[in-house]
Amino acid sequence: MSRLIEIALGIVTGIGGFLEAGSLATAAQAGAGFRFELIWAVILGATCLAFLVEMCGRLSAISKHTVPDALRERFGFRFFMVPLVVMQLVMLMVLATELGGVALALQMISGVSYRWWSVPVGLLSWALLWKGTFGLIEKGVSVLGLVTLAFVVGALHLHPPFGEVARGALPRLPAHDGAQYWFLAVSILGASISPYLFFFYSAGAVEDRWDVSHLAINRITAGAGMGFGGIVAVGALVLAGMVFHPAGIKVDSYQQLPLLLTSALGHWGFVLFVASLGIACFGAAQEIAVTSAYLMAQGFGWRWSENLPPAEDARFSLSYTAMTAVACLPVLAGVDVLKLTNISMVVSAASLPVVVLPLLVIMNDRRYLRDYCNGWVANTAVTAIVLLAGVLAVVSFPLLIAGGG
Amino acid sequence: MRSRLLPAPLTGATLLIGLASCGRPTPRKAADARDRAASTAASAVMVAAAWDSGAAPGIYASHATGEMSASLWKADSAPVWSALPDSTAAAIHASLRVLGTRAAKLDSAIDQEDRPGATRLRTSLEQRGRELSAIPIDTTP
Amino acid sequence: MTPHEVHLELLLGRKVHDVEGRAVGRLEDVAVERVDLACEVLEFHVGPHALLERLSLRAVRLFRGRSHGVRRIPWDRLDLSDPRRPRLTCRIEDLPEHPA
Amino acid sequence: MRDMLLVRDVLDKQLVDRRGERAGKVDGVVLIFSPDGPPRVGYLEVGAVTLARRLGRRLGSWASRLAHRWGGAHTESYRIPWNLVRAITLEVSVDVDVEETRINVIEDWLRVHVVEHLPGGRE
Repeated sequence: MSRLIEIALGIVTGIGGFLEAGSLATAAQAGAGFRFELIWAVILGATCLAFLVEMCGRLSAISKHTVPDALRERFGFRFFMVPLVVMQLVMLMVLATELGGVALALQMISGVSYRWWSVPVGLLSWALLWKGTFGLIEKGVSVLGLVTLAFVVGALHLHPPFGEVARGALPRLPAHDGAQYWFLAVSILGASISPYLFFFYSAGAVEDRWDVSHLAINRITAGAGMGFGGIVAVGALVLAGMVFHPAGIKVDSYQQLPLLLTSALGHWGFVLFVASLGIACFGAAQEIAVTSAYLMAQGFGWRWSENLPPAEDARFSLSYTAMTAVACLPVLAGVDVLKLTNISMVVSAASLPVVVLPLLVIMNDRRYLRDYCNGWVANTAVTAIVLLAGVLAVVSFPLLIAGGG
Repeated sequence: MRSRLLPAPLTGATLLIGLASCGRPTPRKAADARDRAASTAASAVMVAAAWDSGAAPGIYASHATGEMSASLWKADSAPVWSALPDSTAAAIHASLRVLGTRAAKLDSAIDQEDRPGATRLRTSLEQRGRELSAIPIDTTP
Repeated sequence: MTPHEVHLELLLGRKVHDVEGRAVGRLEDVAVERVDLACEVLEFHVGPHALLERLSLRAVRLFRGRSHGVRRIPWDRLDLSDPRRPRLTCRIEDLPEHPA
Repeated sequence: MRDMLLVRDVLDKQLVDRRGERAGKVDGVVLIFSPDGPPRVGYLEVGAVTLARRLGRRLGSWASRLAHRWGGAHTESYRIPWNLVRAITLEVSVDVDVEETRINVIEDWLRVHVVEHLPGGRE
């Protein structure tokens, strides 16, 4: 019985935790620019994420070690500095966009500029981490995150042409604006396969004291959670394809996004949109802040747990404190949140090989995984997708400039 | 392990800096900018419609249209139009100024709950936006 | 030679040369044996295969049989009096192929 | 036990103290060379100065100077003699109590000087 609840909660966490500022914005841009043509990228990203998240859970359940632990232990300190520095920078950018997302949601209902919301939002997020536990962050915020299912409801409400939507699930070459097309494809991959989720998930498995008996749960929650989560992003993409594309609207501001749901669901659409944006980004902000602390603590061997009072893991607690404080600054300075989102997603995709390729080495190490090492299918598929995302991302930096974002 | 390979983001950043220095206005970019401005005008129309139907609250709608008007004004002063023939550039500038003004007026109409006024401005904004995207730009080099 | 300390973590990745100045490879690992409460160095592992061995990459075993291409240097054949320049006390050819 | 490798099995591994507390990673391993017999493993080192030295000599000496000015001998890397090593699995268990060492000197300083001054930090 308790296992069933655990599975249900895991799936809910996957669904509720999938959508955040990056996946919402990139899905909306893709739908507005290319109607349903880029659905395949969302599906590819969600599939790859499911594989990777399953691996991280398996690593922690079997070895009781997290991904950063293993990166440091297996590759040594000098190598570890590379993913450490790269990931902290990526997470800082993504954290700023998430805080910006919450602040924008508050601006939409209050009329007070998002800049001034950055500090209260940062403080609230910090206070919840400071006083809360891992379960509160993982489960609590994710359950509320189910509100993002509104995008699926909205999409269904508009009666999309299902044949055309299904055709979008198959990759094909763009008919126009090739640069923009590939740029969005990379952004979607970067937004779906967020590297911070690997660290968060593997730390979670250790926080929740997983063991071999959790492998089945791990597989189900990774597959179903990320799968259903991907459907939320597809919902947002389909909505944009139906609302923005025919009107010739390109998404270049978060202010346009509530129109996705008001067109489908009227006043409730507006309420649900603001709630989705606010809650999803807030949840992601908490996960990213705590993950940045996990990465430090596990890489340097400090005592860590989100379940301990801050006095018992001072370095860990101060890590997420500092991270949240620094991430507030760009928002407070009034940075264009959507531009920051787009850049972060491409940088995130570019950083994938730095983390995922070493992770694959570890996933084949019998010292860590005993008889539960990766099979060749998982190895090949994930290597291919990650290299593809990495190469596309590096190529798309010029597109970012040429296409103006 | 000694990693001598430049990490991917670093390579990307180098490329980024290298490419940022060669961003000169071209007709292609001007056409993109024209489409973006038309898209902004269409968005303002949609926001106003959502407000009028009661779907979107006034606070949001006025803030959003205000921002969109500012972005239209900003587009008017962008250097990208210098790549176009003078007559085309003049037509676009004129169109952008009208759009910017109408969007700003739409913002205050929403602020003052002036529904008939907002509807009039919306219709005109929609029409002017369509006119903007119809201005021909020759992108063949 | 008086007793002196060498930091293993700083030896890592240093190029080893033999008495004639020829490169042997990079130092990647140190095989030890625990004797009661002490721990004695047996041999130094050098070269790209030693790196793969250290990362537990199974490819090593796939490509070369059991005693793969790790170059092993018995502890008494490596002069570490200058840890930045590890030197063999013999020629490469004189290293035992399969140390006991 | 023939197949123990210092880098693969000891360096950079998680240190766990007598009570099972995480006590840092093995940041350095000190080998002692003596005129008679093979070299032996002398100590495991834990500390930021050791880590900084691994990134480069200049960074190492800079970190060492900084540490001395800041906390004197307290901030030097802590050495655990090899004979206190109990078990080596994926982790290295040592027979010390981390609270009796200065491994956590930065942790403790931050707790007393920062965390306890923040609301809700004193529990």
